[in-house]
Amino acid sequence: MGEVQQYLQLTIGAVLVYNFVLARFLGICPFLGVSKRLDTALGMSGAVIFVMTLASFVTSLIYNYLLKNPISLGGYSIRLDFLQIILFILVIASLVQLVEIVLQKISPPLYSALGIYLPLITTNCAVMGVATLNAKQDYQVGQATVFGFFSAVGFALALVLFSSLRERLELAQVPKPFQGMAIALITAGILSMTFIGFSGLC
Amino acid sequence: MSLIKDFTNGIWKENPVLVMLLGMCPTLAVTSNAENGLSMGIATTCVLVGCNIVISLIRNIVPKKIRIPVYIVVIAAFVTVVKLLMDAYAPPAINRSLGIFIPLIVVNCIVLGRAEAFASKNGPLRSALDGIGMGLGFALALTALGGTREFLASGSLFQVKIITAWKDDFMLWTSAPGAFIILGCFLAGMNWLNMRRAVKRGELYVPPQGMDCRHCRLCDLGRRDEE
Amino acid sequence: MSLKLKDTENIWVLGLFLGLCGAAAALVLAYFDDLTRAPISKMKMLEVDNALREVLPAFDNSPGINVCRKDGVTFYGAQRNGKLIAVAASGDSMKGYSGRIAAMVGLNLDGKVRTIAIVDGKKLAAVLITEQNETPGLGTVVCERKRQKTIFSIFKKPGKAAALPPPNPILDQFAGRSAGATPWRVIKDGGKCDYLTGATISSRAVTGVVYRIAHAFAAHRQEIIARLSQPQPQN
Amino acid sequence: MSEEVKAEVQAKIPAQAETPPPVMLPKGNELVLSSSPHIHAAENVPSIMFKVIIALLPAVFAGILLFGAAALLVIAYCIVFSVAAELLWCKLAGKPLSTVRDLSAVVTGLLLALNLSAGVPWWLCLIGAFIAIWLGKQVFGGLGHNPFNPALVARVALLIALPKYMTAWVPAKFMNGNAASYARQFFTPAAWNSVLGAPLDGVTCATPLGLVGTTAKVLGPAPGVFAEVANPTAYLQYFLGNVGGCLGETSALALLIGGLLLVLFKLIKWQIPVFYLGTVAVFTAVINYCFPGVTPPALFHLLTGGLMLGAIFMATDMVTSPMTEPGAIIFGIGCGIVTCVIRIWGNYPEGVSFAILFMNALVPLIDRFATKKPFGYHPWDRKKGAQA
Amino acid sequence: MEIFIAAVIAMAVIGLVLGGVIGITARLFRVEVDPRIELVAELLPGANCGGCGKAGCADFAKSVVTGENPPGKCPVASREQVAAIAQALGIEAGATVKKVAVVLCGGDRNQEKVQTLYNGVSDCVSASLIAGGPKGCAYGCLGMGSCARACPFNAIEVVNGLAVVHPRLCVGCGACVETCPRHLIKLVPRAAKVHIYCSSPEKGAAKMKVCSVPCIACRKCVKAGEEEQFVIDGFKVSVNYDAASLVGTDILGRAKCPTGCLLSETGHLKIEAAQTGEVA
Amino acid sequence: MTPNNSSRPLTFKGGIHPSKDGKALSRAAAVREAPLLAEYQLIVQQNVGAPPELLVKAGDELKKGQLVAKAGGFVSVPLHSPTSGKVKEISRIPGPMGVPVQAVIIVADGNDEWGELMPPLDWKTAEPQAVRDRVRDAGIVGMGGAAFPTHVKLSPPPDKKIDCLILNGAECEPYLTADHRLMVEFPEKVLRGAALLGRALGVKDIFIGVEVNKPDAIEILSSQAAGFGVKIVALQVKYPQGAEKHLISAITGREVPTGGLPMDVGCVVQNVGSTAAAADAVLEGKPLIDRIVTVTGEPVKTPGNWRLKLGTPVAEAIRFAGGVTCEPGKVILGGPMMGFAQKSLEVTVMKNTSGILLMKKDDIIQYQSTACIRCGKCLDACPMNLQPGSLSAAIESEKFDLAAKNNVMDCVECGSCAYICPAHRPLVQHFRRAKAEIRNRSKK
Ligand SMILES: Cc1cc2nc3c(=O)[nH]c(=O)nc-3n(C[C@H](O)[C@H](O)[C@H](O)COP(=O)(O)O)c2cc1C
Ligand SMILES: Cc1cc2nc3c(=O)[nH]c(=O)nc-3n(C[C@H](O)[C@H](O)[C@H](O)COP(=O)(O)O)c2cc1C
Ligand SMILES: Cc1cc2nc3c(=O)[nH]c(=O)nc-3n(C[C@H](O)[C@H](O)[C@H](O)COP(=O)(O)O)c2cc1C
Ligand SMILES: Cc1cc2nc3c(=O)[nH]c(=O)nc-3n(C[C@H](O)[C@H](O)[C@H](O)CO)c2cc1C
Ligand code: SF4
Ligand code: SF4
Ligand code: SF4
Ligand code: SF4
Ligand code: FES
Repeated sequence: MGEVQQYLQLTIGAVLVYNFVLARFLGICPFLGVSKRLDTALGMSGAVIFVMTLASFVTSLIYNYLLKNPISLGGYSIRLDFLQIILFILVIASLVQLVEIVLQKISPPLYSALGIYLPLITTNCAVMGVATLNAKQDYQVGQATVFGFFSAVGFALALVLFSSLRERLELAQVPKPFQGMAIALITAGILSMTFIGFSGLC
Repeated sequence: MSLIKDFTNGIWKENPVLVMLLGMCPTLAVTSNAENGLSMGIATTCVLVGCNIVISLIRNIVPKKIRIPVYIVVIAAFVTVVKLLMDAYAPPAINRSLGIFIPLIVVNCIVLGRAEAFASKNGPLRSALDGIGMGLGFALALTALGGTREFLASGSLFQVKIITAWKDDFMLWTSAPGAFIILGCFLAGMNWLNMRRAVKRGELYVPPQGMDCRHCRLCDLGRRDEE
Repeated sequence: MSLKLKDTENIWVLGLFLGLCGAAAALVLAYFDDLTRAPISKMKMLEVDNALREVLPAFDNSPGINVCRKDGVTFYGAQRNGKLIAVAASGDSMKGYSGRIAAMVGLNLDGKVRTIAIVDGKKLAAVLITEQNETPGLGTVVCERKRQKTIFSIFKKPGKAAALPPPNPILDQFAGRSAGATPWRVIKDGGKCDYLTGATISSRAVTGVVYRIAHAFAAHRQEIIARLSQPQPQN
Repeated sequence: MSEEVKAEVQAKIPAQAETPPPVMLPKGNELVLSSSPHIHAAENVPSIMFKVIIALLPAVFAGILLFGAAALLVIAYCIVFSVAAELLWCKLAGKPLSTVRDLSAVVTGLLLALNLSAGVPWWLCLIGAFIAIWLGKQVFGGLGHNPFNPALVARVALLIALPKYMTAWVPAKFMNGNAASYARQFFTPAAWNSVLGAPLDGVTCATPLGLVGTTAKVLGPAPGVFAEVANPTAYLQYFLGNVGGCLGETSALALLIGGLLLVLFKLIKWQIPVFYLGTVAVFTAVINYCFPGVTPPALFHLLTGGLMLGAIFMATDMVTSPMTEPGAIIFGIGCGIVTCVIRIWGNYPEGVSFAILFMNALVPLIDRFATKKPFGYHPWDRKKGAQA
Repeated sequence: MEIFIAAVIAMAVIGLVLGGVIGITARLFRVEVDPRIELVAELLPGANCGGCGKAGCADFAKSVVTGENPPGKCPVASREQVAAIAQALGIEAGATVKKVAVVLCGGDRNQEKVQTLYNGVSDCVSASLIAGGPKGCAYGCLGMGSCARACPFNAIEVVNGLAVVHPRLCVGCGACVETCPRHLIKLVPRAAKVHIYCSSPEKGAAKMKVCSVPCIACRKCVKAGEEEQFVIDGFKVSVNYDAASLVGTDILGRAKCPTGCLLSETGHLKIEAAQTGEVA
Repeated sequence: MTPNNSSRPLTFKGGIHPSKDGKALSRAAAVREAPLLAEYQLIVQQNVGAPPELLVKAGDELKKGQLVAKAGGFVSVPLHSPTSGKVKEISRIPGPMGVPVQAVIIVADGNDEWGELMPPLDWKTAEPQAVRDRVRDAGIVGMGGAAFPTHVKLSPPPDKKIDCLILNGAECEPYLTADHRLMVEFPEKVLRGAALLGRALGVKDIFIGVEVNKPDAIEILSSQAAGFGVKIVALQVKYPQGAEKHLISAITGREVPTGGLPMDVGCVVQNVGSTAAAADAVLEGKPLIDRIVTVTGEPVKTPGNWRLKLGTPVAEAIRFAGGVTCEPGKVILGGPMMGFAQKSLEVTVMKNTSGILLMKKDDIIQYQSTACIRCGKCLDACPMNLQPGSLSAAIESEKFDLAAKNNVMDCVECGSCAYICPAHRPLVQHFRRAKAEIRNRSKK
């Protein structure tokens, strides 16, 4: 029960209460940039879920076995935690590229659907953010992977909702100065307001 | 002349936050008050200037094919240095409120974007100026945003109560929704100004509809979205 | 798209270059790590130190170095000239409106909650909430001693009053109290402690955590005093 | 046709022929060209909004009856400030001021007032009205374009911004069963608080849901803990509205009458309130049965908090709810689930506002997928038909 | 000291490992893409106007590389851009006769004589579907700007109820041509500077009833011009844009068009300006 | 096959009840012959499909009923002279859609003298093919509004099995009473025509659908129907009950697939007027040269139903009805729901002109349309189950692809949605535009 409950809390927390975009402000650039149409948003969501889960897994491996505790080597005890940022970003960038290369070969349709989003993910706070948060909260590899997956699901939920709202706003007669990004941000604000209602769920 | 332009470019005309809509996460996350905004702006400026200089120095020896990974390494190194220094010397309160957004400077599109668009093509002096200008633009925007949010919420600026009669904080503006809404209003204000100027000049002004990727060619998403 | 390494032929050369860059970066970072290690650990101490300074009288040792844990409460001893003069304790409660509330309380050696000063006839208790997630503007009112600078005060000379933490009626009511066997309760629950209407839960939690600390000290007084009286290197 | 033109036409007739032609015919270029249809139903937007106001009157009267002059003041403030906000925006944005005439600002203001505690200060009404009209409605382009319910945007914004004011409740005047002193109580300090702009103090009470939330937090789940708030006598009070709470939400009776009127006027899809209330009933009943002590019985949930007001008047706002009937069903069920989740497990004692706003955000998606089958399509070749 | 060594080793190893993994995968999963498509797409203007008949610039780039279209088919690209593409691919540039749009109607609000009350959507296509729209002349410009909205380059302006093309802005993509329900817009060679701004096939007298600047087919211009420079079609004369020598602006003085429908490009712009008082 | 036997009037899903049906103005007015005019302006193309080929030129003498133009193809019908006289000229006159159209101007000689008629056929023995040919030669097109050549509908391709003929006597348009008067005054013609067309199609089931607001028509038709093997079906009063897809749906429960035709569900729908004209053509050999037109509206002095010759200018028709008592603000060809507003009174009566409606200036809705408030009334009203509100928003932002994806092409332009819309949105105009644009694009 305890284990299950813990994971359940992790899940609800990541998706609703501490939503990556709306509460934690991570991954705002793709959230704003790739939300003009629902189908692109879906594509991006798929890509982010995939990469974030994978990145959480790999970076938490590195964190747990390389950075967290000093390594003793031939009598020396060596701390490498200051390499966290540089290692994480390198791993993420390489991962994204690997995924891209592999996808292009084994599934061209998937590649053409997701491919264009992949490079954007490298400079996406959400992926780096989830890796950093995993380390900060000292999650084990399993926890980290679950957290990564559901954080990405939270990102996807926000993105999909937001893009469908923006599609509707396309048809609205928004006052000139508010057109484009301004109204999108205000909509996101109200969306984030609704997510505050979930506070306390975990 | 062009040096001055390099410097001022980022402050208004190509302001990374208000015009190019880059680096949105820290922009929204740490601007609950003016002080945090300013601190984040300074931290980012340091990284930006340092990276710009180093990258413009090594730009001719880096093989084209791996320039992006190399830039990322350089940036990550600078970010780590800034983080270590902040851990060591910055007041703990500020350190806590900036939280994980210091490590996240590493993925801030502004830094990589300027490295790729400017520093990799220009000498160290101009690159440094560009970095300072962009960083200052970023810092100014963040401070203004933080100041606005703080003032609207409690009538104070830099934690100093300006309107002493203001008793109950209006928490909306310092909360997450407030960040989005105030930034949205900022952009609307920018659009309004630009529109008025355009009307005076007899031109047509179209408010930016999405992220501006002109300066970051990492991906061609911006272009594809328009199709 | 430029991230794609299209040319796979001289991949090893490129890899080597990248490796070299990484090594260079690592070198620099190691240097900075070395440079900042000491200041960082000092900075980490500083936070506890600041809290201790708020709730304890002037001391000349480093209370953070020698601590004692009892019933989930951490005790710090303040010494002057090698003699224990007061004790600070930190503990927490999970019963806040949004979870954890942690407090640092200064205690006299007799187990009473310390009074820092008397301002306008009101006692200022040595109670400091160090961690809370209560609803801003509601629960936080119970917890906060926020130093509010105003446009006027920054031009005034910082007098004595400014050095003191601002009063908070809910926290200050504990000044001079010592814990008995029955837990403290808020008036609403039939006890004697004041609470803030509309934030009873937070008030309850704060009352609870202060009692818990005071009670832990009362229960293990001798032992704690003995432990913390051990001589310590001077600051 | 103006008099001059008529005169002009008449003047021309003798000039053309000595004897007036037997019939008068219109001149071609004075005819109006417009698309079919050339006749139109009588209903228009102002009349719809007017009917909603009528349907809200029972709740308004109940609110004033229960909470005294303070309630009347809050209602007046909210309506006046909403209309003022609308006028001001139109003026600044260069829109025709006539949009005020569609009465939607009045409805928004009224609903906002019903969502506030009686005796909130006047400036809170002012802020709320501006948030509702400007942030909730006009930035999106005005009536019809807003994806979120304006009154609820304002309510939730105020809840986040000023929880102190938004969680202090005035007791209903009949609460102590002392009807004799009613007249005296009608003008309570709360009314003065509202005028002077002071926060509510001293006269506050808890809402049933607030009590339940506190109980659950303090005691943890235990069977029987809700006996005090969930019993037949209490239910009758809830039904009549004799409890603390927002000034328009407490009287289930008045709201149900209003709902009946709305259905009679054919202004709302009955599916939304029915499925909303139904979902809440089923959900809470199941939880109450399976985990006794976690939450009170279903009837308690139906009668307390803003559920009735939300389900009947706010979830049904046509602008922000789905257009089709299947969509309305999904919307109602969604609102119900989110409401229950927040009420039972969340920090907030009440989840109606958040639930409706959350489902508002889902409306474009619902509208996209819950569509009617167009005439002449077979369910399985919808896609094919769409491509053709 | 050891920390330096360890850090350097760690980084170098990880750099090498990552580089190696990517390198190997890249080799294993190699996919050939035609780099020329990207190249051509880079060189195209990126306006995505559809003037080439393709879904967008990227689509057009593909068709250029496969040889389906010559690069010159892009109406927006400058001569230099087209040449650059052709050179890059080593192919012919293709036809590059630059065209420009012109609205063949001169009846703005001051020239038209009959106008009905219209209550409806302000859009030419919509209006034309209701008894042909409010305008007296069933062939004239409705002035509701459908073409202006369709133009991706903002080259059309509706002034005083008449659409006029700003030749400097128009790139000749043809998006407007399709839109006009009255079929008034024509793509003509850029060199043509004189047009007959009337498209009504009605008899002269009928046209005069509704408009003050119609072409009444008096043929003064035909006589003043050279052979084949004009086309006579019933009660309407128009400029022959396929003529070997296009008619020049000098015809204006010689022809003495009695109604004023024979105008130069700038003349058309000025009908407007004069009446709205913008140009002295 | 029988429509379900309950005594309740049948109907379809959706639709509206216009509050003002205006039929009282002319319901009781018996059909009157119009006096002869000096000049008729006969528009050449009066049918959907290929334009007829003109056979006359200026100066030609014509007899009443004489061929003026011959069919220009299979989907086309000939045109006949409405009276005897002389061709003045072939010219262009304003058409009902605003664009000038070719017309034959005939100066009447005042004799109104028939030329040679086609030989009458016996209604009991006429061959199906002979009926079809006669319907074509008489120039009969759909008089319910579409002007689609009737003989084409009578010649379904062999792979389509037709089992049901439905006569459309619904006349759901407010104000119009032409079909009503026809059914009341000439029930025999309608029934004979029905039987004839039924034979031409080889069907057993023949229905006449009539809205219950015409009880006299239902009664008189029912009393005689048995002899012709025709069933009279009472329909609920609801607009657009007369739209063929919904008529079929009401009577047979079948749903014509999108983009399909009635014959896809084994039905053929004919207007009662077309049917009566067919009866005239077969039994008397008379071509289609006149039709019953309701001239009505509040401004009209004596609203009523007239038998008007093709080519009668609208101005003259109004004159027959005594002119106007007040100045009208709108002149509409057809009914108030689907008719076309005119800007000129020179347009003339055509084969599908069922009514001339004048509206008072005060009754005209000069709509000030506002944004859609998403009330969903249009969704409930639309008989095609479309989503007019969202469609119009898409069209307003010129997103025609979106509109096409949401089936705007299925809209029958009935106007129910625009009638009901509380925001007074010009929905039908939007849809006409979208349909035009989309058709344009697909042509490309
Ligand atoms: C949005 C919201 C936030 C709240 N935050 C707190 C809080 O931080 N601390 C607290 O004690 N009560 C908080 N409450 C109030 C509790 O729900 C409960 O009503 C209150 O603690 C009981 O106090 P009372 O007995 O004075 O009514 C909050 C209520 C709401 C609606
Ligand atoms: C909305 C709508 C309403 C119609 N109403 C009638 C009507 O009332 N009577 C009628 O005869 N035809 C009506 N029609 C035309 C019929 O759909 C159909 O075209 C006609 O009955 C076929 O007969 P016809 O070819 O003989 O005209 C209507 C069409 C539409 C789209
Ligand atoms: C292009 C076209 C082809 C048609 N072909 C047939 C046909 O083969 N058989 C038939 O019974 N009706 C045919 N119709 C007539 C329709 O069934 C219908 O009567 C006509 O579209 C008018 O219907 P309405 O008045 O309801 O709009 C055709 C109509 C059109 C426009
Ligand atoms: C049945 C019905 C319910 C409504 N409910 C609300 C509401 O909850 N909140 C609100 O601001 N306006 C409401 N309105 C008014 C109006 O729709 C609202 O101002 C629009 O959302 C503004 O675009 C309602 C209108 C109707 C007809
Ligand atoms: S005016 Fe016409 S041809 Fe010229 S650019 Fe605009 S749309 Fe293209
Ligand atoms: S040219 Fe054609 S599309 Fe343009 S405004 Fe005139 S009528 Fe409309
Ligand atoms: S006009 Fe079209 S969309 Fe409107 S109700 Fe009729 S069929 Fe439906
Ligand atoms: S009837 Fe009008 S307002 Fe209502 S949904 Fe349809 S278009 Fe919108
Ligand atoms: S700053 Fe761009 S994704 Fe966070």
